[in-house]
Amino acid sequence: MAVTLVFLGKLADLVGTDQRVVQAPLDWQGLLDELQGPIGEAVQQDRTRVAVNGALLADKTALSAVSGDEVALLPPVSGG
Amino acid sequence: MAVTLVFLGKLADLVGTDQRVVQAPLDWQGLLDELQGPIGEAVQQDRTRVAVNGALLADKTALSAVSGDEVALLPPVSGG
Amino acid sequence: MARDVRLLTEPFNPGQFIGPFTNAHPGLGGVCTFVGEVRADDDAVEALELIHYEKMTLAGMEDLADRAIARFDLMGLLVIHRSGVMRVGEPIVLVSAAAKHRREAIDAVDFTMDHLKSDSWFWKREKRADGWHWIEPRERDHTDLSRWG
Amino acid sequence: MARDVRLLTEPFNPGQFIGPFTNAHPGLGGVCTFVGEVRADDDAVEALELIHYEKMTLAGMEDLADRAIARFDLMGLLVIHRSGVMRVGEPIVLVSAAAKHRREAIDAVDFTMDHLKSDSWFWKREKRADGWHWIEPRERDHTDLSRWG
Repeated sequence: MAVTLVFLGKLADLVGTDQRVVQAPLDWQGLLDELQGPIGEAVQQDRTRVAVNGALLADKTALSAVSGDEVALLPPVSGG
Repeated sequence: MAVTLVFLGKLADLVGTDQRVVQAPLDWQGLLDELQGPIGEAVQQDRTRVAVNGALLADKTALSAVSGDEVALLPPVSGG
Repeated sequence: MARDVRLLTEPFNPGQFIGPFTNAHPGLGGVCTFVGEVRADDDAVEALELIHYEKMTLAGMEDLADRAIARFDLMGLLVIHRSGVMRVGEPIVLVSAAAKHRREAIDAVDFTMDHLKSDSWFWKREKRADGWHWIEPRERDHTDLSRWG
Repeated sequence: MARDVRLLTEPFNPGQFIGPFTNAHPGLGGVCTFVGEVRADDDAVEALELIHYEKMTLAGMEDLADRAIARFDLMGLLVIHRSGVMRVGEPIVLVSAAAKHRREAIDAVDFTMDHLKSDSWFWKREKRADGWHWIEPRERDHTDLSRWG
């Protein structure tokens, strides 16, 4: 198994897909290595949040995803 | 013609009717002469308002009703 | 701006007014609606009666609606109030405001309800086992009104 | 306390939820309801899309409903939010609160709407002649939230 990355909102546009499967395990540095260019910059912005299996990380740089985990990259919400 | 007195809310209970026709013209003293006992006391209370033909009097003691007028005696409203 | 103010002496179904009111304002951002019913907070109350005064009550409601319209940026305002004898669960009042923005709609309903409840020409009495009892104004009503300056 | 929270991916008719919700709470004093629709403030907007995240959006709405219930004295709370593509005039959101007292019902709707609009997991984009455009958060949303401390 592997780790699934889920791109929400405009982040999906930056990568051209809303999901990508990557090698497990995955930490913050591994995520940045995976996401080069504009998406990498967007993910590093303070206002982009990260959740693992639906649970928001208080500190996204502490990311530590294992096989089977779903890692969501969440830009600022724009309301209902 | 004459002046019609209209008793609203609990004032109608005090007089046992919700309307009474009295002689025109009618001023404040004439009204008090007409309304003896508990109803007279209630009408003199600050929180009892008086309207002539649907228009509230700023000073009820300035009442000056003529033939055909409807004088309403309004206790405090109790809300919808 | 559509203003619809009604004083009803027979029971009404809020749904029959809310749907058409909403549909009458295409392009709106939001509709806020409050429906007040005869509350069952006291089993001893068998019925409630609201008395209105023909020459003043509806005119006062219309004046209140005009003040709400002047104060908030609305597309439409619907104000309906019952008079007469009502039982627990029957609607007494319906206020619905349509606006481009939700805050205007919600505040307009809040404002109109506060004034309807404490500053409109209705007198209320409750029927209990031992007969009818007049309801005095509540202090809370005046506090509510003071919120609007 | 009845809590009913739904995330819908198809169009809905507010009336179909409001009537049953009100009827489910006999003895209530009042029901406040807000319905938000896709606003027609810009003819250039052909459609609106709300994107949700399966693992977080509904759970976040349920958590918000619990906070509203903890904060206000309610008899029932109904929260419905659309996801997907919508056109002008389609309902996006419905919040309805039933309570013994009107202030609780109105405030609960106000609170829930403020948080739904600015603190729930939805991302929005608009379709114009030249394609889709993502909508950024508005400053006003944060001001709204700060009202609730």
